[in-house]
Amino acid sequence: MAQLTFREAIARGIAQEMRRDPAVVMLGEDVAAAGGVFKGTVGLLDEFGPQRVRDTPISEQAILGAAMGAAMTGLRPIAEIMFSDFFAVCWDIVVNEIAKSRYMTDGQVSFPLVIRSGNGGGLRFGAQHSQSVENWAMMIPGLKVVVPSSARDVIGLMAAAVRDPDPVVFLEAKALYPTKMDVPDGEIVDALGTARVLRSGDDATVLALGSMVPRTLAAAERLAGEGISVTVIDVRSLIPLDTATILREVARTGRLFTVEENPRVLGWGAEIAAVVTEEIFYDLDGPIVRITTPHIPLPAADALEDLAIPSVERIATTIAKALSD
Amino acid sequence: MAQLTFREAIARGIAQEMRRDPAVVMLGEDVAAAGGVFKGTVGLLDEFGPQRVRDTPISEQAILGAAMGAAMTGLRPIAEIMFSDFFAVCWDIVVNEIAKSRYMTDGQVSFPLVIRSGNGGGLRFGAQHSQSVENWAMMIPGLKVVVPSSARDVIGLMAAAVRDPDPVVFLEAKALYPTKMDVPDGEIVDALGTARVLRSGDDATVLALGSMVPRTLAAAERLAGEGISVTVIDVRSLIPLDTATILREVARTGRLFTVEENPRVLGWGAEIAAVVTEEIFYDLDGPIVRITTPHIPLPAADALEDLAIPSVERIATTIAKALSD
Amino acid sequence: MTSTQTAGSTDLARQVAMYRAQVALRAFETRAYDLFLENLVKGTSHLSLGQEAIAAGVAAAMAPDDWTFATYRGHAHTLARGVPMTPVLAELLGRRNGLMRGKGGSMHLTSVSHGVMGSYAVIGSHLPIACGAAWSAQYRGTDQVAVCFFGDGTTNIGAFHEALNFAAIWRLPVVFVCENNLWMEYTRTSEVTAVAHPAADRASAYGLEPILVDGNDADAVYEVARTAIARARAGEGPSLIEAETYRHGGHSRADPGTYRPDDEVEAWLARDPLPMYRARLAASGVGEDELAALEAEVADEVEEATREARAGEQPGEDLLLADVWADGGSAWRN
Amino acid sequence: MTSTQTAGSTDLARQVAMYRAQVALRAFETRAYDLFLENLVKGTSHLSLGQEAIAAGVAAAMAPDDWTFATYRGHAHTLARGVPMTPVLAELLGRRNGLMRGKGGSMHLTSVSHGVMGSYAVIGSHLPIACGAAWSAQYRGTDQVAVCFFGDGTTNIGAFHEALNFAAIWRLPVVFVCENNLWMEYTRTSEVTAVAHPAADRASAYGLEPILVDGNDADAVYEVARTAIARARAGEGPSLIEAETYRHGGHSRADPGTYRPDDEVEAWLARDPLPMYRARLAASGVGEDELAALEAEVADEVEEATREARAGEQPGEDLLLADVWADGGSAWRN
Ligand SMILES: Cc1ncc(C[n+]2csc(CCOP(=O)(O)OP(=O)(O)O)c2C)c(N)n1
Ligand SMILES: Cc1ncc(C[n+]2csc(CCOP(=O)(O)OP(=O)(O)O)c2C)c(N)n1
Ligand SMILES: [Mg+2]
Ligand SMILES: [Mg+2]
Repeated sequence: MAQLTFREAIARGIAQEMRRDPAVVMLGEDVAAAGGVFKGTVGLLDEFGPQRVRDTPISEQAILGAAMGAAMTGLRPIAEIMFSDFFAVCWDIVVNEIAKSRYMTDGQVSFPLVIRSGNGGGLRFGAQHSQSVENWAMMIPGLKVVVPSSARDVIGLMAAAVRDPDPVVFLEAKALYPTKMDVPDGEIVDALGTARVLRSGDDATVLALGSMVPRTLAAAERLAGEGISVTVIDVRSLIPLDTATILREVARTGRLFTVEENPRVLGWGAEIAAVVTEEIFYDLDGPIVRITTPHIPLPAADALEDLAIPSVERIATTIAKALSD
Repeated sequence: MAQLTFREAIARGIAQEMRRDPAVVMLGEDVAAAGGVFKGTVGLLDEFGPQRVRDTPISEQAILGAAMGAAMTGLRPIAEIMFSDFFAVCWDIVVNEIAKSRYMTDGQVSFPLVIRSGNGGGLRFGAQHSQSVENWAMMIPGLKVVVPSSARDVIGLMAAAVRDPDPVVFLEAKALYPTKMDVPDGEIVDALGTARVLRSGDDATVLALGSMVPRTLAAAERLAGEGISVTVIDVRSLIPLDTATILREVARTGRLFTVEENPRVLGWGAEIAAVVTEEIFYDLDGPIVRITTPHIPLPAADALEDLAIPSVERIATTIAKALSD
Repeated sequence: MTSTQTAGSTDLARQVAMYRAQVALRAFETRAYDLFLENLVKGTSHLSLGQEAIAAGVAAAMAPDDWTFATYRGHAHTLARGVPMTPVLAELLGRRNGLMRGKGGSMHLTSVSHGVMGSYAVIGSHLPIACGAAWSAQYRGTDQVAVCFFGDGTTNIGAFHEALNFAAIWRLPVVFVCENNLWMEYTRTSEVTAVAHPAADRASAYGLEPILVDGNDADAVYEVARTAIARARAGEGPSLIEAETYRHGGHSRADPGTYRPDDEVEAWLARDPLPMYRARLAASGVGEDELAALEAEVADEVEEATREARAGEQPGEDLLLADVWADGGSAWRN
Repeated sequence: MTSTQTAGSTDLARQVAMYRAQVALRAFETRAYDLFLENLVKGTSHLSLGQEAIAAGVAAAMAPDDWTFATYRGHAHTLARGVPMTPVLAELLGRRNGLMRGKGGSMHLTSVSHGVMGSYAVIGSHLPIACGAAWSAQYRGTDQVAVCFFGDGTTNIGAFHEALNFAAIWRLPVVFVCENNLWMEYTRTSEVTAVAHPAADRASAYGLEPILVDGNDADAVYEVARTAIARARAGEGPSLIEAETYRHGGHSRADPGTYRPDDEVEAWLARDPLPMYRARLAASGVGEDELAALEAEVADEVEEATREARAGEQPGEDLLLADVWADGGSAWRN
């Protein structure tokens, strides 16, 4: 058992896989000598050397193109896109090339690769360095999308992502980088496509992802004090999506809330709301409520950013009000 | 009154606005001398000259960057991205720059520009030239998104888009280019953010967009023969979204279907399903059903593409079955 | 640059093979066009008529396990690596016996077993991808080389720039082949390009030598490709070749190409790579009977491929939801 | 390149103004750093300490209605155009009296009324945008010029390439200024760039002349900027300037910059643009009292800006949902 920060867990998760498989290589801007701008890859260059851990130019299309070409010829690359906002400069490689090529070649090629990226707000970085893009990735056929919420999950889900034969977008909530937890020693390997029930209650099911998980747990705690008991599920994996767990809990509790950092329109919760409404409509006891960042670019000032992203307070009061209506 | 194809209507709509306002300029690949690869801009170079109608290199970031810079300094550019799949190579300019800059400059700059693009399948072009990206654009705060379904709407909505002070993504269903209709002479100006009820019925409300509109109307006709009467709404504008019209009709009919060409997960229908479920849950009489392309890249072969995109047959039988369950 | 063959018999055998390849590409593309006119090719298609010498010359310089990265105009590069005609033609027709059983179409021909690592239809995107394959060869210590074909218009998109710099700094075993056919779709590339030679005049921006070659001369193409591939294999890094050529027809199936001045078209038709190369072989002593036999053989091959492709079944439901994921399926949820 | 001033009194006045600008930029950035240490600057910030001569020299060559396009490292370019310190500092502190009332932050400084058309934080993206402004000036027949600043590392991204070619073929009135400070964030640019001079060695790929200038010499910068801007205004098209310089501190607020060799840092500190320029003015006969007075004035300005920025209120709910759209709101539905 060791106390690990979320950012330390990234390096541990990657190291675990690089030790196991020489086909695992890593590339990105400032990932090698500097250990990553978020210090997520500290120590990897020293342990694995400059052939396996490589700094790149500021050329995101080249980074992901290289990862793709390497993946289709026998390697298992882990590429970093420093801030997830920058997916926009290499989106073609992600959505038109990596995501589609297996299908359009009738399965002749596979893309066992992981694209890591710092995602979301909370650091007062302004609109071009703070966006939550989990919904961008979720809607693209051919991409798996994983969003860990704790240091332990970072390791286990990273291992699962690296071992997966398909491309995985691995989004690290920047706001969580400094968070700490006790993590068991030894190998940790998790499974993609599995949500986790973090707390069980009867009045409603609340789904959260990434940075919203700790806030939702705190809100649930507060609600418990008011006599409201909710199930909290950490969705963890948007694609594949663990609808079995989600539908079971929603059906049991009769109410669904989502807590999302992405801007409101077509946030990940919209898909889940639509699935629920199609498949277990008659189990619902009331409206599905999405608690999200408003549909705006994220402002920079701390005072404004704090108003934008769902807070413990907003989560708790929204749920309490909806359940009392 | 003149019979116009959808593709002819594009040039007419643009010409109408260019005649009115010298600030309206146009750029894109092969849009000038060749009149567009889909023949949507035929005649514009001749009428407006090479200063206003400009061919560009294959440099989508430059095309949209130029449109943005021009829009913030007094012009009203219409830029073409030949196939909407290619938004992926210039997505940064669209989502990080054009969409966000007004907000992050506290309203100091405006972006009165239109980005036209050929969207969707039906032409057997394969996965990289056939995708429906209306949901990509819909989820970005700061973009307006318009999808006309007829020659007349092309003109009116193009005029509205050009006159709008905000950036508008204007998606032209490629499958509709050859379709014809009678269009009144003279200026046509429509309004963004207005859905259109094309047919009124009592058993369900069916929402459709772009290329799915004629198919949905045909399906409604067939259903009428089976004694099922549905309201058909052409959504026309995803942002702003005419939720007033949609919620009114869904509340009245008690059931909602969406017919979407975009791949299933986080298609535009998911957002509407979520809004409906949150706001008029108690008016719903049964599950919301989304009829979509499966969550796959689009295959090239005609036989496969026809299986993928919702057909009149699939629309009609899905609705009939859901209403009889 | 000129052909510098020493007229050894292996060289001549290779030249005959290159001629055969060009004849095959010509015949295939011509047939594809005919089938399009019959409305059997459903989607779009982009022919290499007039550009055959490049595909044939480069392929002849490649080892069997080297990799080809092609574009939407990729029939020729696919066939030149030895992929049989039937599955390629059947793919154009959207049939189940197609190379990707109809799922990819004309623009995405791929045959991994022949080293054809895909045809890419978004301009420029495959240049970085080719870098990745080259990186993989470098890292694993195989001596494979990635060869990446693209057009003149492609030199103005961002991915070109990123890939060239990336390949140069990592000294990757990748050979970039720009087929300069003067035109993009309907726009002349020189009208939208700041330099006269869109690839060669930019080589120095990546620390590379400019390499210009007559793309209508398969021998010349073979020579520069051989040198570039040898350099790549020896760890000396990437090359950027600009091969000057011309497409005989329009950009894609529906385009008659009328925007091009007649005299330009005529001048280039007069430099048609096939008759020029045939004449060279004849002058080198290859008999008319041998050439005619080879041409007849190709004609038969095309007929057979046509028969087989036409007879192919339509793909069905079973393929639609297959192979999004490596498990063979497309489920995005449980 | 060297300073070629004829010592006329207008020239000297301009030089004094350029010195004042550099002093102001230095003082502002130093204060921004102090306030960061006090934890008052909440987000990130990227200082131009050491690079002041470029912002000052170029701004001096611009007309009031010319346009500046800057990066996340844009405090200097914003202030150099005459934007007062208080709103800039208040923006860094996320206050309501900030330049964008807190909505943009340090990386997005914009003041349209001063011709500062925005600061952009995705590498390379603003180069095409600057082309658009230049196109607008060209089309409307104003004689405005767009000036676009960026770093050495930015030359390897696709948007750089697209913008340079685009500007060249349309002969746009845009001046690209690459501030080569040798480093990206923590990686040395030469390690990931195929040429020695990331901008100048690529000018020829766009049909442009290479222009290299000592970025620590405001006069030299002024001269090349003046020439480039005059060319742009005269319809002679774009220029690409590479100004060699060094950042004195780390890349951004949290970075001590320890990855840089001591001797490199020392060598560049010895070439600090401010004392060099001060000495030059003194040698040209500007009195110590005048220089000291100007420095004191700037110091006061910074104090006042600090007071005002610190006193700024927090922005609130009323701003959060404002100004997504031109109607002032953010409603995406009715
Ligand atoms: C990013 C992108 N933009 C535009 C297109 C449309 N397009 C397809 S081929 C082509 C012309 C390409 O010209 P060139 O590179 O010279 O190749 P050629 O077709 O002449 O072989 C264009 C513009 C595309 N496929 N991808
Ligand atoms: C597309 C993109 N990739 C990466 C980054 C992260 N990033 C911000 S600044 C920077 C270094 C830029 O170096 P340079 O262009 O030399 O400018 P400098 O910071 O030295 O002024 C990087 C990689 C970014 N902002 N955008
Ligand atoms: Mg070409
Ligand atoms: Mg730098």
